[in-house]
Amino acid sequence: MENLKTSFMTSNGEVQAVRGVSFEVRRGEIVGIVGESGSGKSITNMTLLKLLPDTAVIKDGRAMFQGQDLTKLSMKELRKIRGEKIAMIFQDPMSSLNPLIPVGEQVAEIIRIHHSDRSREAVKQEVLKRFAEVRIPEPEKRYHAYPHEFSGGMRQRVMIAMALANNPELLIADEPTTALDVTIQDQIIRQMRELKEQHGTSIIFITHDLGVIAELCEKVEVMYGGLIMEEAPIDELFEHPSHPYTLGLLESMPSIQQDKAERLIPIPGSPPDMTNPPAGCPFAPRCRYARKICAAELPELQPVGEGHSARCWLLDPEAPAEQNPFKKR
Amino acid sequence: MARYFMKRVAMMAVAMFLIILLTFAIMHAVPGGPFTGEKKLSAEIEAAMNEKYHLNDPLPLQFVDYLKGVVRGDFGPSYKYPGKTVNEFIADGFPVSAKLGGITIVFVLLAALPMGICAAVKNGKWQDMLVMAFATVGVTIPSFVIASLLIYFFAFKLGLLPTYGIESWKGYILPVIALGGYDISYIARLMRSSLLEVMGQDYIRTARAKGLSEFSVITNHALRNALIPVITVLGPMIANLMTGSFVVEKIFAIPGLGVHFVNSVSQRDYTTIMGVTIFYATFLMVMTMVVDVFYCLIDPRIKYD
Amino acid sequence: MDSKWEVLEQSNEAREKIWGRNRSFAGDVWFRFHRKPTAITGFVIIMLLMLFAFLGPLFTGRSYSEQNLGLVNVSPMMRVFETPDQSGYLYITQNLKLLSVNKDGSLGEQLGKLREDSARQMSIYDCGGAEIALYYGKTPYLVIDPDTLVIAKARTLWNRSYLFGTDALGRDILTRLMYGTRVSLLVAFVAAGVNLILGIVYGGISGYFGGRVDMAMMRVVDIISTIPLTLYVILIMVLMGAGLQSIMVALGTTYWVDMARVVRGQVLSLKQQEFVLAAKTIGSSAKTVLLAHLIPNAMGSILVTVTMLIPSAIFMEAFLGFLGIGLQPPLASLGTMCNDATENLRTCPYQLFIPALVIVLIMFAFNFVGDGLRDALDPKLRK
Amino acid sequence: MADDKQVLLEVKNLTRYFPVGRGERVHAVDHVSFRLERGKTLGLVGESGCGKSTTARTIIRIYEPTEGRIIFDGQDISHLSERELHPVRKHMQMIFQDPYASLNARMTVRDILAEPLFAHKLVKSKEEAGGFVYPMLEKVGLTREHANRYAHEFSGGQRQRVGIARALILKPELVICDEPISALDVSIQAQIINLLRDYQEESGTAYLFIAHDLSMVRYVSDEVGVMYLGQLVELCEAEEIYAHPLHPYTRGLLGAIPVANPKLARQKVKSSIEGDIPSPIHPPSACRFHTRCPFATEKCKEEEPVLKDMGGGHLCACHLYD
Amino acid sequence: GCGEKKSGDKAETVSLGGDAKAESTAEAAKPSGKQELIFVLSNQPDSLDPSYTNNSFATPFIINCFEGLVTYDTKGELVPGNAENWEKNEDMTVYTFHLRDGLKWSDGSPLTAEDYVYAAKHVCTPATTAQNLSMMTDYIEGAKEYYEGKGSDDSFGVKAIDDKTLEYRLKAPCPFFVDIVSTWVYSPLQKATIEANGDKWTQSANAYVCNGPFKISEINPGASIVLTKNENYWDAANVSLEKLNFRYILDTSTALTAYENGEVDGIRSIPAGDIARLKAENAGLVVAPSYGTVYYNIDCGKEPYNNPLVRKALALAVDRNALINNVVQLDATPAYSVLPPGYVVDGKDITEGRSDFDLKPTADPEAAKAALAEAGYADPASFPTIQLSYYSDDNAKKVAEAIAEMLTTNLGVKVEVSSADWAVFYDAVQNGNSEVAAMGCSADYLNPMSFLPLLYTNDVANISFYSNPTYDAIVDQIRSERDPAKFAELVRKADETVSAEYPVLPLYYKSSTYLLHSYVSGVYMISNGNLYFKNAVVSK
Ligand SMILES: Nc1ncnc2c1ncn2[C@@H]1O[C@H](COP(=O)(O)OP(=O)(O)OP(=O)(O)O)[C@@H](O)[C@H]1O
Ligand SMILES: Nc1ncnc2c1ncn2[C@@H]1O[C@H](COP(=O)(O)OP(=O)(O)OP(=O)(O)O)[C@@H](O)[C@H]1O
Ligand SMILES: [Mg+2]
Ligand SMILES: [Mg+2]
Repeated sequence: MENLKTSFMTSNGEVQAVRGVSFEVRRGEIVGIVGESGSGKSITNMTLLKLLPDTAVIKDGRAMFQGQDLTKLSMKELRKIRGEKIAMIFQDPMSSLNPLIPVGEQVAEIIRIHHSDRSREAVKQEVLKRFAEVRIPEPEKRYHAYPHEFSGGMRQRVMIAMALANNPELLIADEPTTALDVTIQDQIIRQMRELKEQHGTSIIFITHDLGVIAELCEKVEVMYGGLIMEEAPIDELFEHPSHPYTLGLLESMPSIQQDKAERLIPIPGSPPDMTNPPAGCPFAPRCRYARKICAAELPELQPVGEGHSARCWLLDPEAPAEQNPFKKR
Repeated sequence: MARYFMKRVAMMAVAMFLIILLTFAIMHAVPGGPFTGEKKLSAEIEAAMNEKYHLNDPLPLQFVDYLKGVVRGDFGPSYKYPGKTVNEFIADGFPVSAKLGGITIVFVLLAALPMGICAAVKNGKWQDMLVMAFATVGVTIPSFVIASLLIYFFAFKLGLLPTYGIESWKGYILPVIALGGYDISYIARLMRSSLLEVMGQDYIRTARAKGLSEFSVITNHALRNALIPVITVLGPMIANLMTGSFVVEKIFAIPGLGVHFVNSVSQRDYTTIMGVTIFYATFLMVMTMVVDVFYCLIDPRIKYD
Repeated sequence: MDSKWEVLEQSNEAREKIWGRNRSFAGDVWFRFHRKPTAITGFVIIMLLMLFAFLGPLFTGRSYSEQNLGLVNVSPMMRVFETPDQSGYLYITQNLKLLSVNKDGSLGEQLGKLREDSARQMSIYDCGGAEIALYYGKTPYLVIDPDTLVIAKARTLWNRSYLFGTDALGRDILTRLMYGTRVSLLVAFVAAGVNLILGIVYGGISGYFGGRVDMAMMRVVDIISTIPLTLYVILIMVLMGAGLQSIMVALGTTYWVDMARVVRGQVLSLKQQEFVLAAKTIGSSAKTVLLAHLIPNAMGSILVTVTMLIPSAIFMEAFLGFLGIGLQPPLASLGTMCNDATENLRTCPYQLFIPALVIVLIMFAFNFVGDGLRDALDPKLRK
Repeated sequence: MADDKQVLLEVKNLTRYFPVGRGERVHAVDHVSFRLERGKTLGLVGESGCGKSTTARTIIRIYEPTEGRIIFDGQDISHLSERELHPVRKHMQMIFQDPYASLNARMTVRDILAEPLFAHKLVKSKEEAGGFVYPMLEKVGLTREHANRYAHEFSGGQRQRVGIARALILKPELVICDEPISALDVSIQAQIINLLRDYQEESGTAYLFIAHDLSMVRYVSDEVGVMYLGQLVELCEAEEIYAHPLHPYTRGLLGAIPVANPKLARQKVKSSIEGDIPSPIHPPSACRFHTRCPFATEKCKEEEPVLKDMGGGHLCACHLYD
Repeated sequence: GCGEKKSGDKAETVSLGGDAKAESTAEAAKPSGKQELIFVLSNQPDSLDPSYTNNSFATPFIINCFEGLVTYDTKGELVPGNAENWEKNEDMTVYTFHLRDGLKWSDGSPLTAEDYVYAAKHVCTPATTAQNLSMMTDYIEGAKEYYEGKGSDDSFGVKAIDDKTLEYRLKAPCPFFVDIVSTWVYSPLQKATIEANGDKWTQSANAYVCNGPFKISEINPGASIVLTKNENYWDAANVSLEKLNFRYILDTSTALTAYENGEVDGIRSIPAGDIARLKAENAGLVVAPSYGTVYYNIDCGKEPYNNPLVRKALALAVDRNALINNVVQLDATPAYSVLPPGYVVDGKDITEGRSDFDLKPTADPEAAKAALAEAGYADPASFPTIQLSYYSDDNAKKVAEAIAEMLTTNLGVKVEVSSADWAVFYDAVQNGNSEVAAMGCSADYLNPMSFLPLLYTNDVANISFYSNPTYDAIVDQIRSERDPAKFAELVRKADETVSAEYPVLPLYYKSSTYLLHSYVSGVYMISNGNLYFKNAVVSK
């Protein structure tokens, strides 16, 4: 994915939701995307499959998938990829399933679209197999049930079964656990891991919970204000966060061993308004270490280490060392 | 569910009682009686009439007597048309109105749904504008104006279609258009907005992510969901169309229940007013209930209990 | 050291700054409303119609009741024939009389009839001493010279005395149209106003208290919507006397049920929202909760319903006119004007077309405004 | 335990059922009892639908309790009428979960904050209200300018702060926080938590803190109660519950918490819970957790465990420790 | 003028006669084509039972399906119907009718004098609720007592002397009783069908046993009633129309379109605006004066309308010509009295040469104002607002509006117009709750006595609440006057007496209209507007 830019044309002006995002996902890799709400995580990924609302415009960029630029494909070609090679799981399992169609049918449909040659029975068996795989109890019975008869966790499992139906090569999971309980969330995370291990599927996992990222992902992209702020392998990110935002995120979370007497260190302020993105670094207004240049100019993504890069002026070779958390080491 | 509907029927009975009571009260509060004719009747005849139809009884007694009849399914004799019973009037007029109304409903659905779908799919394009302009005109012109204009152009200027009556299939064309004009527009608009709403839902995005073509997305996923609000308005609409429209029936000389009812009001034909009102109210309630059943069939989430 | 590396001084204000312009809710709605061309068009049309209706009569110089029985059913576009002396024109009226028309298109007198020549299918009139004949052996009718049978030269002229023609009693349609629009708008607004108050209060109470209260109140609504309106209207007419006030009362007292249903539905769903619960836990009274929280938040649906209700009130008034239990003459509404014209549709179609067109215009305008409002009020479009 | 004077809120056998037709009821809260001391925080955790919000809302009397008593500041408020309740409301406030739904979008922040003042007749005019509103705004980190803004213009974190300001402006003795941070970004959550803690230190307010983020609950609470399907299954000191969880459900819950540290995460031995929460309309008999409990025995299906002191004020309802 | 197109020197001319229609020759018409007609009626009758109804919409059915003792011919003159001839006693209190030979009911059973007796008794039975009861009880000896249950068959004044002889004994001398007998309450009824079917005998084609030129063959409720030729009619040989479909079309505009499209053969109600055109186009329009008056009823019992001068002022302020020519657009005669012309005695209309009561076809504002001033209202603005009421009807509305405007401009008074549906309106008028109200009156039978009771003190029909003892005395005299010439004289006197006091505001004498395509001949209308189809011939 290279320099992807997507905007919304609204009556209040242009909302620059994604302002140039580039990253790559390797085969069998789980990439996590974390970031503030509204930072453009979902839009970035929806741009890949052009599942954007009508008001959205892809302004620039390429999305290469197995040598094809997804942004240039015709709808017809794109449809072949959707659901077959790239599948998506959405945040809200409550509203992402059609309430009027039995879940089994909804899963069967995705198989039928891409394998019109299979018989009804074969498709059904396939669906039941998938249901068993995602541990839906009594799949036979559940096949004809409607979404409303399912709990949230079960629905999300149906969504996963649906996404997996055609063994996609890339799975985009957009906050699949946010709406769920911790115990269910834990079940889903384990499912994802199994998935990667068994099928070698690549996964883009979007969340704003660093805990989930820590448990699941191999590589993390940190987004803020429509931009990637930091990209790093998982351990690297937690050990050597190289962006004040990442740093802030890590600091503001109490760990299970947190000393109660200690105050949490919050990131002050509120996220930027994407209709009027700041000229400089979008994080600058909230940054503890901000310099004058931060407010004036947007920094470039700079390599910090092996597969690790960040977008911050403080990493600039010229940057002074005092009050600079990244120069001390 | 059966229990639920039982309860509803019970509630209907209560509502019906109040409707009867209220209509009865209003009817008797309005001056003029069933025997106000072209000429003033002599006192003795008026007395004989009152005697014959028990109109001298105290009103509460009349009401109770009437209710007894209603419970037996007998709406009593017409006061205005001696020898005719209200049941006969309904039996004469309702089939006519119902047939016209039924055809109109089919026509409305056949015309409005595709229009609404087309407008929603082509949201913002000229097709949408066209449908919406048409639909706005449709809800705009009173039906007596539409009916007059239709006759003026199709029967008078062009001479293509019969002016009155529904003796042949051709006779149905103009009344159906005049009758359905408003509803077509209304349903088309409703369908459009409801489909647009559904198309913005998350599960439509899911369907697209599956790789479904836009056509299948609409037919398999959006339509059924979008139909739900349409179905809710269908109940009262069917009841209204099937029980006849005064305007259309008058202008096209169709012997339906609508004309009959309005005439009975101006003639103060007490029993007919009551009978037709009860019939209409019952029909309306039953239709609403039927629609609820359909609702339930279409939407598995809805369980009445 | 480079100044760009100076520490950026930041205030809390800057961090918490809200970017959007400070717009009140109404301001926000107006902002989105006025960027929609159709909505603005609708709004402008309504304004123009109001001007037309309320100020127009000052300029026509005629009253809506002034009759000129000599000039009944004169159309706005007249097919006229030149007089023999070419000093003016002659117009054949709908009841087959000859009317003199001045050069500039203003109307003159009816000609005196000399005799009827039914054998030759003509009526002979006296035109400034000369004889002129109205020949009706052929449609369209002609003006001919009774001796030579020469057809007078015909042309079409705009009626200068009555821009929109006259009605069956020789009244100026334009002026009546203004008054009709006024009445129709008045009916619409009053009905809408009563609706707003009654519907909101009723629906609000029903939804807010819920349970049995709601159940009972909604049954009442069901009942009101099934009692025969005509009967009820007649009763009102009898009690209050026929006229505008009765129509308004009749519409106002029965037409609020839709609004009540809408408001109730909204209140039912809103009252589960946390801000309403919050108001309750704060200790706000039921009145405050209803008036400050529930109703303002239901305003979107309410306004949209109102714009839909206005056309239906105009419709209803027209229907009452059709039943003959509408307004008191000589006052006219657009509905009664249409209805009066249907009988003469064949001879004077303009009498129907003109008011019908105004109705269409009003409805279009309100629909546009309604659609615009709906979009402007849509919570999904707001962040 | 603390002497009675220190007890601000006592809940005894609180029960709330919701009728759902056909004579069936949702057992949302079933015989829950606990105490909360002045100036302390009681955390309440549990899965979605276990009755946390219902407990909170019943205590603050948005819902009528079906059974049981709520004693606030020595006064039994469980069946007071709305009018009698009015003075109590001043001392008991609530912060809601959804920052978007809990503020009226049609009101300015000033009006939102002034509403409680007017409701309790603390002020008479808008100007007077300003004297309370501006300091409060500043306390929650907002500025005077924000007072003129409409709620819909704020970001989530800002809104939640407005919600908190509204709850605190009456200087209540008890604030019920129903998942005040669940809907917020991680970067914002700390702001809110700090705010609440600072205020508690300053004014000695007690909190009933509801959340499903266990690490956050541990951080803010003095005591923690764990709920499952409408019942309290474990209740004790915050540190203790994390150090020595007794109830199998608590253990599972703790095990399911994602650890925001990849190294630890990989080491973590997971003892997670399988399956879904059963329906609260027909909750399982006896011990409600037996359907998902890895240690369930026949007894668990037959006999309902009661909340017992397992030593050191650690209450737990489980047959494992009989 | 500039830019005007000159179409050469040669002027266009019309060629006459080219498309002028051939004169329709009614007399010579030979039946050809299907002898079937569709004739449009604008309203449904409440009942087809001649013993019950007084509804004018029942007329086409009853007069074409029933024939009484006497009937009317094409010239509108009274001629023998079922009765071959009749005689009256010197006293004019006993009328004896002799029925024709071989009279039969439409079901083939013989019709005898007994059927007339049965009918009369049926009318005089309270359960029948005969709306025209007084047409019988006012004249027939013992009828009222019979109705009240006090009389017996013997005392009842209608008797069958034998199968073919019928005798009516009257309460008082009545010179115009034969006119009375022409009304349909005097129709015969078949006992068998009424006893078998009760009230419902008029509801089905089979049960509707009648004796006129047509019988009912089909009833389509609300839509139409189809009449077919009655083969058992005594004069069936001269009836050529086989089928007569009376179709209801309530909307006059629709009906006219149907007529012009050739979908129907005739219609009864015609939109006012089209009359001039239809007449010019020779479309088959028939306009004939009918024995009736259109007027505004004035409540003479009320201040200030109890003052004849006030009423005179109103009458003077109305421009009847404008009303007739431009508003109703009908060929009609301005009216100055309730009593219309149309009753001929000795070859002379009795109203001929009567006074115009100072009224003119056009308005006379000066005289009107003067009359008002004389009544005490020198300043018309001080006159109380006139309440002008009318019933919901397009035509009535136009007339009311025009009159209101005339009164306002010509008299300078304030007028408030109000409408109500018929029942409310009529109720108000009957109960004296109106001031000036739209009204019309048609003759029940072709005799001035049809109108005179309208102003007779305390008569049911007197809704003007007018009272004039002199007039009452004259009317009493008229009721028993046996000499036609004297009768005419008295009627004139009564008219002069009463009209000089302007008890009503007369507008114009009624005209009846109908449209019938020229291929139909032989249909005739008599002066009360009744249409007879028995001689109709279709020659297409
Ligand atoms: N339909 C839309 N119209 C206008 N702006 C939109 C629309 N959808 C999203 N945006 C804007 O685009 C930006 C990015 O949105 P996106 O949904 O990608 O955020 P996100 O990172 O997924 O947030 P979350 O964590 O809340 O899901 C936001 O500022 C949002 O306001
Ligand atoms: N008004 C109501 N009517 C019927 N059932 C209700 C109502 N409110 C809550 N419930 C039910 O009561 C049970 C407890 O709900 P509650 O909201 O207290 O759970 P919770 O623990 O707060 O969950 P969450 O974490 O999702 O907020 C749920 O099963 C819920 O469906
Ligand atoms: Mg997202
Ligand atoms: Mg909750």
